[in-house]
Amino acid sequence: MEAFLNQLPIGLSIGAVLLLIALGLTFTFGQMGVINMAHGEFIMAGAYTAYLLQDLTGRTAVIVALPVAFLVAGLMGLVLERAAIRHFYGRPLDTLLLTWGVSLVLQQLARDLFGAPNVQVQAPTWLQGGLGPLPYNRLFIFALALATVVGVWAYMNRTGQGRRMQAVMQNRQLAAVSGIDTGRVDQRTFFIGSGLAGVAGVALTLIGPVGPALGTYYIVDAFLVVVAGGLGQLRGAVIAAAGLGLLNSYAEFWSDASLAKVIVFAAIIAFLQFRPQGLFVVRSRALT
Amino acid sequence: MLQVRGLSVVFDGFRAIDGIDLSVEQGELRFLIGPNGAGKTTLVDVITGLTRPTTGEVLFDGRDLVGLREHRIVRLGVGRTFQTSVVFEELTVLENLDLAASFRSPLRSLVRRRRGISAAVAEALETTGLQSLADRPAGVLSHGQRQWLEIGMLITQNPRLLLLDEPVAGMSKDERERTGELLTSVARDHTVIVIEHDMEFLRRYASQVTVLHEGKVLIEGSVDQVRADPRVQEVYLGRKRSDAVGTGS
Amino acid sequence: MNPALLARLRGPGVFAAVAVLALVVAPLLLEPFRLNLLAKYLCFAIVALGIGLAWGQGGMLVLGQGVFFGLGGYAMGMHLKLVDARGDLPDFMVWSGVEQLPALWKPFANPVFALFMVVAGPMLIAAVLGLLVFRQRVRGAYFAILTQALAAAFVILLVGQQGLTGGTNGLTNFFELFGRDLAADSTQRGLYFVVAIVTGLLYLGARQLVNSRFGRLLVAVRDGEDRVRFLGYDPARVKTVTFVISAGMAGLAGALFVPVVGIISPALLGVVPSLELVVAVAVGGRFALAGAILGAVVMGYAKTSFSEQFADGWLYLQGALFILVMTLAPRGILGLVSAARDAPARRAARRAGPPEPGPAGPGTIRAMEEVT
Amino acid sequence: GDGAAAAGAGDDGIKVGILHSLSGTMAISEVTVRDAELLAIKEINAAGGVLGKKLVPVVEDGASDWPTFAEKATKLIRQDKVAATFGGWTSASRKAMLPVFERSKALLWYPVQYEGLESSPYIFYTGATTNQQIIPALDYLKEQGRKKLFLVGSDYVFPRTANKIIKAYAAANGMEILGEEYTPLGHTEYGTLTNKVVQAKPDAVFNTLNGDSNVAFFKQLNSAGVTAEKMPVLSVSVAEEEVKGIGVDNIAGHPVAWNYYQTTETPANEKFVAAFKAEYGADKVTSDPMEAGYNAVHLWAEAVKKAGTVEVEAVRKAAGGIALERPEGLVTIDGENQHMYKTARIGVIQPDGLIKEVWNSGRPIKPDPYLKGYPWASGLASG
Amino acid sequence: MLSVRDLDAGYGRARVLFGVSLEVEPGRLVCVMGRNGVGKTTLLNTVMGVLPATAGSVVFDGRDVTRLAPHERVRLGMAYVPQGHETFPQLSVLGNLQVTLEAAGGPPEVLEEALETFPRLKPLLKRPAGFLSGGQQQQLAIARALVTRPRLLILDEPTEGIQPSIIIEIEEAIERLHASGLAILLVEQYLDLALRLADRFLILDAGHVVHSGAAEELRGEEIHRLLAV
Ligand SMILES: Nc1ncnc2c1ncn2[C@@H]1O[C@H](COP(=O)(O)OP(=O)(O)OP(=O)(O)O)[C@@H](O)[C@H]1O
Ligand SMILES: Nc1ncnc2c1ncn2[C@@H]1O[C@H](COP(=O)(O)OP(=O)(O)OP(=O)(O)O)[C@@H](O)[C@H]1O
Ligand SMILES: NC(N)=O
Ligand SMILES: [Mg+2]
Ligand SMILES: [Mg+2]
Repeated sequence: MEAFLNQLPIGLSIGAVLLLIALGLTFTFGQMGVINMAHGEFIMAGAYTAYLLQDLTGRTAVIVALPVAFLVAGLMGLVLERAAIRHFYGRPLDTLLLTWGVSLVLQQLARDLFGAPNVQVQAPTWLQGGLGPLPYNRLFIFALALATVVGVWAYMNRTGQGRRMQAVMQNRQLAAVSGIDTGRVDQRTFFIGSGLAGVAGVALTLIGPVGPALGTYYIVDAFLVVVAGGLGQLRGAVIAAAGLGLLNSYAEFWSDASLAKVIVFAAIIAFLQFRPQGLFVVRSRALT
Repeated sequence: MLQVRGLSVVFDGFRAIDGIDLSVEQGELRFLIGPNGAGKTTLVDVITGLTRPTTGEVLFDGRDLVGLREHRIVRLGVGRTFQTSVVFEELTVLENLDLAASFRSPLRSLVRRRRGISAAVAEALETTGLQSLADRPAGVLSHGQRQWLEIGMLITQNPRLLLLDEPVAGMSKDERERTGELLTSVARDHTVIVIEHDMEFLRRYASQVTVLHEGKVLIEGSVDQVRADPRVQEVYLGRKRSDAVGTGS
Repeated sequence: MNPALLARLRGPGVFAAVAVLALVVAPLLLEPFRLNLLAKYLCFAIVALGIGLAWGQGGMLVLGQGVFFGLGGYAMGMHLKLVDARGDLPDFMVWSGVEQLPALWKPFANPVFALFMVVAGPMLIAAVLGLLVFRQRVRGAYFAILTQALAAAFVILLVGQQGLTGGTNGLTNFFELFGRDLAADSTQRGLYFVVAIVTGLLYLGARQLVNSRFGRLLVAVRDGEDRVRFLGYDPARVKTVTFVISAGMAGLAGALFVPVVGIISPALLGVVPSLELVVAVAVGGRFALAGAILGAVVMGYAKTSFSEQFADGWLYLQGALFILVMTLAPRGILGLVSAARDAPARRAARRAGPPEPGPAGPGTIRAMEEVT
Repeated sequence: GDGAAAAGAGDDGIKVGILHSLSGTMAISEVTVRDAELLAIKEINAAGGVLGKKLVPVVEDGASDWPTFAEKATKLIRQDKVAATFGGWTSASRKAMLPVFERSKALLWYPVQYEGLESSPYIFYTGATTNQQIIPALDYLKEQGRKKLFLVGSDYVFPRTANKIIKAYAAANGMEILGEEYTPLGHTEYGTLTNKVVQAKPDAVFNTLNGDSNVAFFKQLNSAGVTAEKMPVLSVSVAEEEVKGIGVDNIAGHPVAWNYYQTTETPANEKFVAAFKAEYGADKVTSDPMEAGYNAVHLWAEAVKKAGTVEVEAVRKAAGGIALERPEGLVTIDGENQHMYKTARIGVIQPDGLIKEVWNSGRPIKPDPYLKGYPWASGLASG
Repeated sequence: MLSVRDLDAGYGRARVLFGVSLEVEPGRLVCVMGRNGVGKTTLLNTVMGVLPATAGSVVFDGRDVTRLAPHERVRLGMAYVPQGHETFPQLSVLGNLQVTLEAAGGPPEVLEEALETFPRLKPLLKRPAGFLSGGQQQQLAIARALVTRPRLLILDEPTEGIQPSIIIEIEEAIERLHASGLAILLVEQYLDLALRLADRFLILDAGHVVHSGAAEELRGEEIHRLLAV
């Protein structure tokens, strides 16, 4: 029974991790329709940022790195957007291939810069230990995910920038003739989406490996969260992340890690039978 | 032929259609008018399976269409056009028409290559005046040309009931006339429902008119009856200069 | 000759030239090892052809073709293993602690059944999956991500069933193919011809499909699925049929791959190899079936030679290659070819008309340039 | 095929293949093995090469993809006509290459501990087989009184086979297996597994996870409060290199089982560590698979010298019985199964990231890939 | 105010406009007419910068804007209501107006003014624009253009799909705006409406200006001849 109950917070904390890695995608994928396979490598960049900062800051690197990684990954995203992605608006599926190429290059770059083996980011001492079955570092990730969601929500719905972002994504040409600088908005969207990946990367150093392959471990899950939640739907992403986290934790508890993954996938297919556009649907009367 | 009974559509608490009863006879050319947002398009959406009604039924030759999937309804002989015309931009005008024309052939017979142009398609090209554009992708068409293509596609399908949502919007005067003639001739052996805001067009081609307002049938009758109705003037036509609008010089 | 006739003959002409190249020149010039690699690329080309159909024509971005490739490959692999085992247990089962041949394996001893399953298995799975998701109107990115997850899940499932599937190792160490020594150069040469001919035939079949009304319908579904319903067609059926065909091709390719390469393992079926194939299609030019084949061969060759030349940094080259192709030639290599072909006409037009729109230009431009 | 090996000795040197994953998930481990092998080649060349010729390495990338290993092996054999190939890490890559080497009658030297139950005439196994690593590790745990085990492994052939052996051993030695869990390679979410382990309250965990998963596993285990004193986790695929990535904080005090550590005190090791650091940097560490790769090149060179040719069958014949003092101690090639006699060593991870030996088998153990010498294992190999 | 000289434009290889020139003087209303597909929308798109001009120039307020991006033209005081009642479908009606207002940087009162012009939008403010009826969307589209407080208003068939009484209101609104000194470039198919409103005409056929002149010149048979097939 205790083991069973323990799975609840474990599931939620898996959900928090999923949410954190998927949040940036609600911008780049949800808003812009860019299937950014390099998202995982932006996460990796965030993690390496924390690693590098260690030399300066010691064990508080994880905290200091949050804003820095946001900037670093955000800038990488910005460069990617300017150099390549902007030629691809309106062709979401093509961006997938392009960014996958970028992801390969970034992985190899990391391998050359930091070496193939994993590196270590030391967690702050005050994050050691835990509350019952929940380690403090899990709680930290939980809080970080929560704070990020609130921030993202406010940005999207309470600021003019957020509104402009939505306008551009819904009707690019109309936005332009309505006076919106679409290029600027694209850059900003991509910057934020990628920056959020960097933040996730910092958080992941607390619980996982920091190496060139880091991004590849999370990318599929991150997309699944966004898809199950409904593209660009923050609420959806939150609920989907929590749901998938819990499902994962209980499925693994009763079977094993491999089967749990298969179960999660089957559940998503089954779920899309009821909600083909994810949890929250963006509806309109237009035909597609 | 078409009977709509007790139809209501509620969107998030908003009643777009509020208990409509409507009956259209075989061979009728029925005009549907009403203020913006009266529920005209929604009504057509329900008939063609795009929107599910909250309550009510739609009988086509005695068969309830509610709950049928869109393509099934089309196969029963109900065709429509859209307020914002949608054509397949990457296919040529000819291919658009050809595809529309061959919807009754079984999927496997479609595997053969198209050779030549069927009579129906040739006729549609002729009627729509798009011959010179036949081999251009439909994406290059202007607004009005698209509308024509849509009408052409609908006609090649030879449905028993045609629903046209604002077919002449954005057309020039003589094009409106051509459309009017076309509809009149089609209506000789088909049943046609047309949504229109152009009163001049209405006056020339309509006999029976149904006026919707706030999701309800406001009045049904001849063009003159309807135009004379004070409620229609109030909510739809507007008092001043109501006649001037849409009248050619 | 008049230009119209010339244009009409160009397609068959190119096809014949490629056929001569593949069936006469390549076998004469290439050493067995290289010919074998070419056969491998052609196996991938068959998968790519299916992707070209589903994605290029039908707009279904299939990121999980590895699954169908794998189903075909495993069906073939199981058969070969059983033949080699000559009534005993296949080697990997012995070291996996399996004591009795699993029921699932038994029918694969029969070559006819195995060959049947090579295509029927993938097609069946694709049909079920396709009907489920397409009827529910799951599409676009949703479908893409879903197929990707399918690939991920499939690999995990395969790996987890070591006794049944050989786990991560997959199935390898085959000795004979229909009574012939698999490792012999003559067998491999024969296999190459089989693969090349199958590729050619499938290409012709797919081309026929694309040029038929069904092909036009498929494009219509890609561009306006909802509108197609109002023409009286069921898009779910159209998509499912296409998806099933592409799955069948992948399955067949997998089955050919096994004797050619001598191994089938989960590493070939996962997210990354599936993606690689899609990339290959994009690089070749996804709007034309020939582009899919070209892309698979070019990418296969590029991967081999890059990694042979620069064992350390070849990923840079590979990544750079398709970043470049995607940004500079978004319509792929074939797009470049047709652009070059039309260049004179275009220069004339440019003197009078506007510059080419960027890659994000109106979709209609794409249709006009389509190469089939 | 047949003439290939002889052709390896060209005028301008003898080509040898180096085939490891330089990209993909396994690059983490394999790159360093490649480095060690190249170091050995350099040393041999510096000493005049073999048969008066320099060794010329041809490096290929297996890309963490088994069919690619097979393809590159074919390329090395048929096109480069190498005299021998050193390569592979995962058992899956070895299984993929095996038919290639057997059919071409070419030589593969495989440097990593593995699950046994194999003995190909064209492969030399310089890493441990199960009776040189897994079984000594179990002996050690038994000695320590740790009788209730929880088995955690990556989902592939080595961990699964290792665990089968462990279960057979446990049944014969009065030990109890409280749980057996597998996670996919590259898995990084160990919350649930940790919960299962903690709830089962074993005396020790036997860890056959491979690669990056170890990092996540130890980090999450540590933050759940599991300590080496209460519940040691004995790993068989965590070496010095991995410790760095896991973070010493998370793993210090836990035991590992290998045949070699950077700290192993032999004259040959002093030389090896110094040479390696000189070549690749003072911050680099050495580990068991690296040392086994390094040994492989030297052992092969020794066999070639003895045979007087690089011809495969002659080298195979000559190799049997060759004994060299290596960094790990005396290594002898068993001519029968082409495995090595190796000394088993249990070490404990130190706060400085190195591993201190706490137990060894005292003498090199005869390799027994099919565990024929262990009655309790009789059911394992035959199926 | 707006001065278009020898404008060429088209799509890819297809050229649509051939040397179109037109002039909109301050406070004037110019109406572009022509059958379907002659290039009216193409002309407006090029004036607005949605489509690049391949030759010729667009000068607004004495400034050459030919190479400026659409949003920059909006900032200079040009506003555009494209054909086909376009909206930001997932933003609410209010959101549609706000986003334009913010982009243009106008004072919030303008929003009120725009809503006064189309009071029927008021009860719909919270509804996603994608759910509006065609006519409601068109009203929203015009309102959206108005919140940028333009000095030149470009309208492409603004009465398309609008009920008669609102057409009258729109007509009145255009009249009022015109009277208040706003310059307007209008594409309109309703001849009589155009005739009542316009100061000058421009008739396009196959991408060429076939006639232009003052409204008075275009009465009677002449125009039918020009507009007929
Ligand atoms: N999905 C929906 N959610 C909410 N409201 C909707 C939805 N669809 C339509 N409506 C509303 O229902 C009403 C009727 O719309 P409909 O499109 O049927 O009007 P219409 O009569 O066709 O008008 P028009 O002539 O302007 O095209 C409108 O007020 C519209 O805003
Ligand atoms: N995206 C495009 N690509 C290629 N050609 C196009 C494109 N859009 C329009 N055209 C062509 O340009 C010509 C002019 O189109 P435009 O839309 O400007 O016409 P219009 O005068 O506005 O017609 P309407 O009254 O129907 O709106 C048409 O013949 C059309 O075929
Ligand atoms: N042989 C191994 N560790 O896979
Ligand atoms: Mg309507
Ligand atoms: Mg127009």
